[in-house]
Amino acid sequence: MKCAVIVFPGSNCDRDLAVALEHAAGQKPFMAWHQETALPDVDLVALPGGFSYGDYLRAGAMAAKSPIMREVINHADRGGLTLGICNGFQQLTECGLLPGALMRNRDLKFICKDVDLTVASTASPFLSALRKGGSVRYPVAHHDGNYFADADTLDRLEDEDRVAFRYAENPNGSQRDIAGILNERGNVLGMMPHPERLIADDLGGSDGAAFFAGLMGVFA
Amino acid sequence: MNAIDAHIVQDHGLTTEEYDRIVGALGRHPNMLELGIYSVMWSEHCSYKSSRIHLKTLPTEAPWVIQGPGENAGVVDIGDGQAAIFKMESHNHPSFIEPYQGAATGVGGIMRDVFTMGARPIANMNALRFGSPDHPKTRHLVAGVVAGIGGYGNCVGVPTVGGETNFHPRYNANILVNAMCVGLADQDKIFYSAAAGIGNPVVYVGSKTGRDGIHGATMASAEFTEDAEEKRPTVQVGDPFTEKLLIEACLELMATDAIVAIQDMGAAGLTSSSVEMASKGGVGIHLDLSTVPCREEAMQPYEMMLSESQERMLMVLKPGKEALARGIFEKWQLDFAVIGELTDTGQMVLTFEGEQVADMPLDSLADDAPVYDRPHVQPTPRAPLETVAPPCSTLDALKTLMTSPDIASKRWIWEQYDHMVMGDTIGRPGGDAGIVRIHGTPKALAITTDCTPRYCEADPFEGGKQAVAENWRNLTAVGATPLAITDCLNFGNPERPAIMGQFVAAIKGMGEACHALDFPVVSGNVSLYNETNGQAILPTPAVGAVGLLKDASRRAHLAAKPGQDLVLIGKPGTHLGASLYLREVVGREDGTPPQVNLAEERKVGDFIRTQITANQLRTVHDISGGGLLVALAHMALAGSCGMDLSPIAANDTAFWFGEDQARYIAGCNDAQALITAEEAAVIDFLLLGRKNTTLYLKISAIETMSLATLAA
Amino acid sequence: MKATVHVTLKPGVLDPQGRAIAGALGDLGFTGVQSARQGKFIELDIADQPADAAKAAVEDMCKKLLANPVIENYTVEIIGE
Amino acid sequence: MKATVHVTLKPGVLDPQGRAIAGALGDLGFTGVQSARQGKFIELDIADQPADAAKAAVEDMCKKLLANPVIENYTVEIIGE
Ligand SMILES: Nc1ncnc2c1ncn2[C@@H]1O[C@H](COP(=O)(O)OP(=O)(O)O)[C@@H](O)[C@H]1O
Ligand SMILES: [Mg+2]
Repeated sequence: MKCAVIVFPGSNCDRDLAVALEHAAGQKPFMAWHQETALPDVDLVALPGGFSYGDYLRAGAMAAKSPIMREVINHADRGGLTLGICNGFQQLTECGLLPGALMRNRDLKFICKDVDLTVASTASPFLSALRKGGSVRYPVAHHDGNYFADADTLDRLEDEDRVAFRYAENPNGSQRDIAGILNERGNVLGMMPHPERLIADDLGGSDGAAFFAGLMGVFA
Repeated sequence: MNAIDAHIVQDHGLTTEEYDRIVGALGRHPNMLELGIYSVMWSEHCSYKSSRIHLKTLPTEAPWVIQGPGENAGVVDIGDGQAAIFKMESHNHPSFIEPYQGAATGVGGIMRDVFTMGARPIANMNALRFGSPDHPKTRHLVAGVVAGIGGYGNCVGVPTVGGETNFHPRYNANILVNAMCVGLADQDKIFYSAAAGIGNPVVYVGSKTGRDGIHGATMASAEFTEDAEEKRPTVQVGDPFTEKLLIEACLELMATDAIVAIQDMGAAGLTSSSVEMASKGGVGIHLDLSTVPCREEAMQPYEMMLSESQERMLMVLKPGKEALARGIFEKWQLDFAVIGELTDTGQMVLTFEGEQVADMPLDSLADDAPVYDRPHVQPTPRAPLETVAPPCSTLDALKTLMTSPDIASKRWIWEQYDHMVMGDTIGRPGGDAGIVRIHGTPKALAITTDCTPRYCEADPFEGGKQAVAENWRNLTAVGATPLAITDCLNFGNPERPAIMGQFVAAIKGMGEACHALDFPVVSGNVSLYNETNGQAILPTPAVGAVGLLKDASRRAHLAAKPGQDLVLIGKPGTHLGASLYLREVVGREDGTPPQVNLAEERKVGDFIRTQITANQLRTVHDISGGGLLVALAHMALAGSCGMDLSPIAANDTAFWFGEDQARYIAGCNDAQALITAEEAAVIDFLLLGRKNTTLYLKISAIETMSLATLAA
Repeated sequence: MKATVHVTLKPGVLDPQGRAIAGALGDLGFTGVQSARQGKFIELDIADQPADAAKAAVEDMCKKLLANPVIENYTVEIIGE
Repeated sequence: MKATVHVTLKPGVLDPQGRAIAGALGDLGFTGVQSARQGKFIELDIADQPADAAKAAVEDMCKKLLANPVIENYTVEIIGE
């Protein structure tokens, strides 16, 4: 599987994500600088965590307007797999590929810890290797992870089986415990938790490795 | 320029004698700009005038030390051509005045000290001291400092993997915020600050200069009075996003062959960086201040030279490399300006709008700055403690200790720090030391910070020893080989002989421990005048340390596991003087602190480390504040694993709560092998419990407490 | 010339910061505060131009960057020389 | 009744957000933006009371919580019923 990781000024999980993808795919992802205007032909485009543009104004807002984002949107519109983790999720909502917004955490504090998630959908290549209703553990590390959308949007997400993950214990005030969502076609996934951080027992767990391996399996 | 009178001299924190010395060095009266430059260079913060002669006595060498004190940070060899580069620095006064920005810029500053030497920062630590939890200011200060440390480090993307947090009324008006950063570099790509090459360009990069923190360095060297609020406008605002760009840009340039010397602009910004680079290199320097990138209008030379705007660096480039360097900094959207060149005059010459505005001999600013041997009196030793009444209930006393501010879990703090970014954290906060892998290798660094101010107050010499020994012990407890330390020596007003006496004694104790444990000092910082209205902080020589795990798969963690036997390694507890038990349960701060027997420390520690690296032990915890029972409770809670300690049938307060040094607890599947090894090595030990599984901590037939109660 | 932009949360959007402010004010003893909402106030220095052109330009900035239409409203004011 | 509070950075205090906003607007092709400053805009619902009492109370809130006097200024407006 060929992957690209987009790097914005202020991204800081780009290397972590590249390591996890290489681990699973057996080849290094292409690292695309935000000012580039074309992407190589890849199966997966991934937007990493971090603080693009310092999270100034709104987390993800300025990155969503970067030149490369046109290409990311084209890739997603063509049905290409697109993954946004943490700051990447914020960018996906800011550029309109996913609905809703990520607001300041309920307690206003940055939160970094492992959280248990329920797999709420498997209706996506990202999730098909997981068990619906099963539990996975990935860490969160964010200040603005409080998912908000209006009630209609939330209902539609649920009706269309587009809630990917829910928090077992809501850490940040997200509506309906939402930790990750899909677009209509299921080829775009945005999630606040970081599967790339738990890819070895040495790091405290390997559910993240299973996530990426499952994704690769779909392409095998 | 204003005429300089006694009042202006005093406002610049200079004594009359110091002023006369300036006149002597210049052969004339200084102008305001020159006076400002002397005042920051000769401030306590930059010149170490009260501490320098004592710091010189610290051991700074070992075969693995590549660079000791004297550069931006210390450098140690970690094998395979790699180096760990680290330093700790204080940001006490700014954090008291504006806790968020003060702490944030402290983190930013220490990271710059590390990456200016060519290292990518891979871990941050923070050592914090606050006033009493019920003091009206404490809550606000804690919240702001913690948010600031997280706000900066999280954004830059460097994991904060540990630290320490104490509370004591003596910090009510003077909190301590000591930040440490550890970086990783290749040994053939380490950058130093000594300027060289007459005619080489002097280059300014990073953020623009504003009127931030003018006279911050002088402020940090002045005792607080109640009108501290009025000094507020000097606080600087940090921009972690720019710092992140600056790291990437500097490392990108460092990968080329363009830099002769580089130095961050820390306290006293452009002044101290340019003076230090030139004086270390034995050259002169000329700066044209008209070329300094400014954020505000009509900035004057005095303001530019004294500004403490953050996220700026100064470097000397090889001739002809300007275009290459400019390209890199512009790609990262950072300012880049050639602002001067090196000369052969030995003078610092400043021009502005075509006119010369300052001309000073560099030696007089740096090497020949004042040095004082301030009067100091030896601290009066405390009387040893008479017998201490036992508690009504040992486990209730334990519970009191577990919920006391210094011991209570600091999870609520470190969960606000990204401690996993970079994907190499294999020892998260909460353990004896933070552990980060050396990316892509089997190696890892263990990092800790420790100091026990209540011991230092009771006996600064023993306290200094203990601070170093506890760092060594914490690194050992995870299986790392201790390499070297950095420090932040936080004390009160050195012009008081009693305070100076504490300082001198603490350094003597530290030096003794460094020497005995082969644990040299490679960097550090001194923060004096931490006192308000004559009330000084507890003497706090904060120490941070780095150790190496050659094979990170062989390491230990403190969480007890069901089925393990528990063994005390070291002698049973006897000493309650200056203990947390005495303070928190009995309500007294009294007695002498426990003595560190350095030979014993080394023997026991080397034994533990050998066992871990031989893969014989994976569960280890050192015993520190609160003594044996608190250490056991930590192991039980971390592993959600109860313990039955009733067979040892102890009912001696000092056994459970004594803070005797050089002790560890090991958990192992079968104690026999460990005991045999201990006997062979002539190490004291005591089997504490066998095959533990319950969710209770039981210490006698009648005393039992559930882990849930203990954790609540 | 100058422009100011107020960005406020749409009614119905949960405002964690506003909620925290109201709570903290209550804790400080300010009893009369029923609720608080936090928005942004942005001041821009822009090139001199006719006021209506300026207003149109700044509104465009709001649409494209300064406000997130999913959760936020904005108002623009132009302050002439 | 309502009160509004504008909290702005004091002149001379570095405003990283404002700088980033100005930069991003430039990247989006809004060429005329010379600089941007970002502040807070807080709306409060408070108990009905005489306007001057309300103003004094809200100013007190600014001093104690809403603004950071070290680096920020504030202005208060009372909007009667
Ligand atoms: N307590 C100390 N122990 C060892 N070295 C020290 C100590 N204090 C200062 N130093 C060394 O003195 C030099 C100057 O330190 P400092 O002025 O804090 O650096 P900076 O210029 O980054 O502020 C550094 O090399 C530092 O490591
Ligand atoms: Mg330095």
